[in-house]
Amino acid sequence: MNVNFDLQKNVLIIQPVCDLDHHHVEQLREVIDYNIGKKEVHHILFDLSEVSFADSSGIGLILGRYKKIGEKKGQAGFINVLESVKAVLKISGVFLLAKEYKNQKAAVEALSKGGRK
Amino acid sequence: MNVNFDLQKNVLIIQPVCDLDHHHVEQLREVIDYNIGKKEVHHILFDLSEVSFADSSGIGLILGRYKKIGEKKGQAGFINVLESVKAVLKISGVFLLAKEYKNQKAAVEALSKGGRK
Amino acid sequence: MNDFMEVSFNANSENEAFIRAVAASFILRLNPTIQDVYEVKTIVSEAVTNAIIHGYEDKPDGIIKVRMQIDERGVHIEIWDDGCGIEDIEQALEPMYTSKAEQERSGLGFSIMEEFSDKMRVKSKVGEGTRIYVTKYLQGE
Amino acid sequence: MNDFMEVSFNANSENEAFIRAVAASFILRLNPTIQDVYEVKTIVSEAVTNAIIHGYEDKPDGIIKVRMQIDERGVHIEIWDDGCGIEDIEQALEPMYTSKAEQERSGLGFSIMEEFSDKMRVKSKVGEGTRIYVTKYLQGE
Ligand SMILES: Nc1ncnc2c1ncn2[C@@H]1O[C@H](COP(=O)(O)OP(=O)(O)O)[C@@H](O)[C@H]1O
Ligand SMILES: Nc1ncnc2c1ncn2[C@@H]1O[C@H](COP(=O)(O)OP(=O)(O)O)[C@@H](O)[C@H]1O
Repeated sequence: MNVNFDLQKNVLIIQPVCDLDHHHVEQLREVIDYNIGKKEVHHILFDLSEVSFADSSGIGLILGRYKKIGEKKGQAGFINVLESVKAVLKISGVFLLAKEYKNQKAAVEALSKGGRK
Repeated sequence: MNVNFDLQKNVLIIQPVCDLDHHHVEQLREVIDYNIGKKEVHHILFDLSEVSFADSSGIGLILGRYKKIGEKKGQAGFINVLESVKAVLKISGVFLLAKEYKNQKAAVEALSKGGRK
Repeated sequence: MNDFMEVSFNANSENEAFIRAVAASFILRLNPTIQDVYEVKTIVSEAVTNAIIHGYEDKPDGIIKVRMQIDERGVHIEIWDDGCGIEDIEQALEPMYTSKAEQERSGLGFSIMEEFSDKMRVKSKVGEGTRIYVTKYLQGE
Repeated sequence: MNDFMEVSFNANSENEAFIRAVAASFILRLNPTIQDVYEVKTIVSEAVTNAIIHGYEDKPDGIIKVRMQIDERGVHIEIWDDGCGIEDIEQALEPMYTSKAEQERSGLGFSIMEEFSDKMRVKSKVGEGTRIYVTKYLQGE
């Protein structure tokens, strides 16, 4: 599998282990949504430590999952975004919707208490 | 530079830090021969720890240096040959001319005392 | 230095990773920075993905060509397909415009390509295909 | 699976590393073993080096083409140049035969290609060029 999941409090940590391009995004979408659908999941956190490449298809995936968690009034966040990947994500403005956190602990702390306004 | 040199006793240790293909071999030959030419050099030891690829051009380089050190009645040896590189060297029969040693110490020990028969 | 390479392959999504590796290996001789390599990879990745999804609508027997030409200043890249073509290029270039929102396309492919390149030109004809021309100057060492 | 790719580039020794990277990236989708990848890289490296040194005699404006076709069992590789051609193919295939001993060629290029491939065929015509056809079955995972 190309993606690891972990649940911390009510935050689903999604760690893709592949390039976030069109080819891989097609494979990831379904399994991520299946996990987001579980009732104990209120928020999502993208751990991009194992993502060394992302393009606009990856942005599409992230925005789509942001929408999905929004249906549950949840929030999204990022940790461990490599510099080059960050450059692409910045163009998309996705950091206006989902914040990048210093580390997993801080992210889970902040997200688990929040809700979408 | 693509190659490191070290002199241990009378053994010149040659450590290429690049693929041993036609492109790099052309650049390496001259500088290696310059060093083999020094009068304190009696034998040569190829340390292939940093060579992840070699093809028949690399074999040509090795055989050529074997000939050069032969002009001085010296011997040649190998250390740290990766498995895949070994497969190519085996086809060439170069291990019949120059032995592979366990480590640098053993190689320098054996070569420095020897001479070509 | 004045090297070129041209590669053709089918419109299969496995080739997205392939073309990124090809582009990265080809420009290595210019001693690019890591960010330069990332941007060139992204440019070809976006254009090839578009050819696969939009140009050939996921029919993998379509042929995509990528040509790269290097000079002292940087790299010229052409990506072309013989697919369906673009009706309204101006609209296609708008940030966030996508004709395939149902596939979760972000509509940011062209925006990212423009952001990462120094010049970009799109030529397309409906029913004949699309060609993208990109120039990218590299910072080098 | 039935993917192909075809790449052309000039007869520049920088392209020896390039074609190895291209070949390795292309066959990745077959989940090859490390040794499989090494052998395919070696095959294309030998053939492209020969085209550069012998076919085009170090004139970098010569064009070399490499075509790879993948199926379930492995990969078919063609390498061709429009260079000087080979007069006596049988002699060329002999282990240790080289026409450029003064350049420290080992004369083992073809031997290594044969060793690492399952089938190899050489077609050549003096003044027209050379084509090498190689089939290599991969062991896969
Ligand atoms: N090669 C192509 N062939 C046909 N149409 C294309 C091609 N490339 C882009 N387009 C059109 O341009 C639009 C915008 O492209 P882009 O900015 O990359 O966004 P996206 O791929 O996310 O839709 C696409 O939705 C498509 O309609
Ligand atoms: N593409 C080619 N064009 C012309 N001659 C070639 C070509 N490839 C091989 N040859 C001839 O075949 C000989 C043997 O090739 P090879 O076994 O690779 O050894 P080497 O490259 O070390 O000489 C070469 O010396 C050359 O004369």
